[in-house]
Amino acid sequence: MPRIAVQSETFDPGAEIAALQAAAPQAGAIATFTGVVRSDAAHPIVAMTLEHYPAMTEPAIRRIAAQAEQRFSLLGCTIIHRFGRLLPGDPIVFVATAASHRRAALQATEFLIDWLKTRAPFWKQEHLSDGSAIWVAALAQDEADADRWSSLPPRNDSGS
Amino acid sequence: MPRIAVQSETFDPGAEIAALQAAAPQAGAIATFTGVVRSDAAHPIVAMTLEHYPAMTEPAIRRIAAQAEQRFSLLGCTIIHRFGRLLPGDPIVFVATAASHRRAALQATEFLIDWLKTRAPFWKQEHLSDGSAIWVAALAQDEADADRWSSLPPRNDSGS
Amino acid sequence: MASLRILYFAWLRERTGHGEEELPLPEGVATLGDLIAFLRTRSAGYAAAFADPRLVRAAVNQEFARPETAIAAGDEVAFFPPITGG
Amino acid sequence: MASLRILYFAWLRERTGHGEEELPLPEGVATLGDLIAFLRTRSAGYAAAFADPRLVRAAVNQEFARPETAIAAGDEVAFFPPITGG
Repeated sequence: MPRIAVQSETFDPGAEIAALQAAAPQAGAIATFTGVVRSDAAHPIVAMTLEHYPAMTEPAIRRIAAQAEQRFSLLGCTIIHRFGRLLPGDPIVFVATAASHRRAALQATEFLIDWLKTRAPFWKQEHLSDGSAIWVAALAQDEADADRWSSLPPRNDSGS
Repeated sequence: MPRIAVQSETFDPGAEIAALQAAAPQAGAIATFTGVVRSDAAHPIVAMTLEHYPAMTEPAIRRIAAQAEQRFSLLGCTIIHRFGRLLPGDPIVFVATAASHRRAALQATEFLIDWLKTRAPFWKQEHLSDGSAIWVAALAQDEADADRWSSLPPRNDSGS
Repeated sequence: MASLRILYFAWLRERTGHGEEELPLPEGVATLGDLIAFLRTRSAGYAAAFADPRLVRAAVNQEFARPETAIAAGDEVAFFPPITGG
Repeated sequence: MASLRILYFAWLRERTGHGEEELPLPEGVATLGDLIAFLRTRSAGYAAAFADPRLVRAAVNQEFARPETAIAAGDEVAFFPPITGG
């Protein structure tokens, strides 16, 4: 049973890893991905607001998590996605997967974050230092990254 | 500067993620992998002992970490590998990478764990319930997984 | 449930001036494409929101939908830009 | 530093009965392959350790090495099974 959370509060990756491992004591491999709000000299922002579609978000994430659990034979999986106002350095999204072997955990994590980028109904608005705000445009590359999972067979695995 | 630790003590993935993020505040993506000692009904073990080659281990890991930082444009990287006696459920190995975008962090993590499986001088001995101990045989698949990195060009990335 | 519930997100919300609204199913509207054509006629803001259909995505009853997707009274229809999650 | 330092790991340590030893560079030994051939003659345990060369890996001065790798007095040579790290 995946753990899914859509929340404005922050989260603790370490506590999430420990909880996932406790829920999947047979796991030999745990992979995680944490997405963080970026601000750098080339593109400075003061904050970011994430808007989402509450009635759709959690059910859609729950469906893809169940699909990933089956496709990659996961022993467990955690997905957290934040909404609301976030600052540079704040974590936005977290994916963790537990599997018998490393390849399944790593591939499932990549599959899930690719999906979240393009299919989880969130929209990012960046707040700039001059007080303006711009909606982030979607990247064609992200769409392509998500699409490649529908044509690729799962890779075989051995070892952990 | 990668953080490398070869130690008998356990480690805290959450604290390691926080330290990596603090050291790489520009990162938009942090990926991790944790390997855990497995024991299941099909292959029950009571403990595992990891032997290693101290004079070679840490320099070799340091070299591959530097190579990964350059190849995947990492903003930071942490590798921890334990030795000594471990119990089922204990973490053995930890890889964390920080990058601007998700693909670089995920690929670097996979590259590093594939390398550690086959090139970091560690040997696992499993202790069974009848008191016997067996040295784990290397998997041809692991060798192949490590080798594929020498022929693959790094994949291009955009988005985080 | 004789009406549509329509939700707008991100810059579609800003351009239409609505986060959500209830609307009787307009006469002659059987698909999402029909609904978009109707909405564009309502005001300059709606016309601006739907000016470039390549930038508009939609869901009907919380499932991604296409212009040919059928809609009926009682449905929840959402319009939004391409997703930028994760 | 006129001698070799030789290390044995995992089941090579168990079969040879040594974790490490110092050894004068044997006459006629110029490569790792020569050294293995020499070691196999030392005892039944050494012969067993090196019985199947496909299962033995080696490093010279902490770098992975092959049978044709040259060795000289002062080198640290390590023998071990294929790696099972991670």
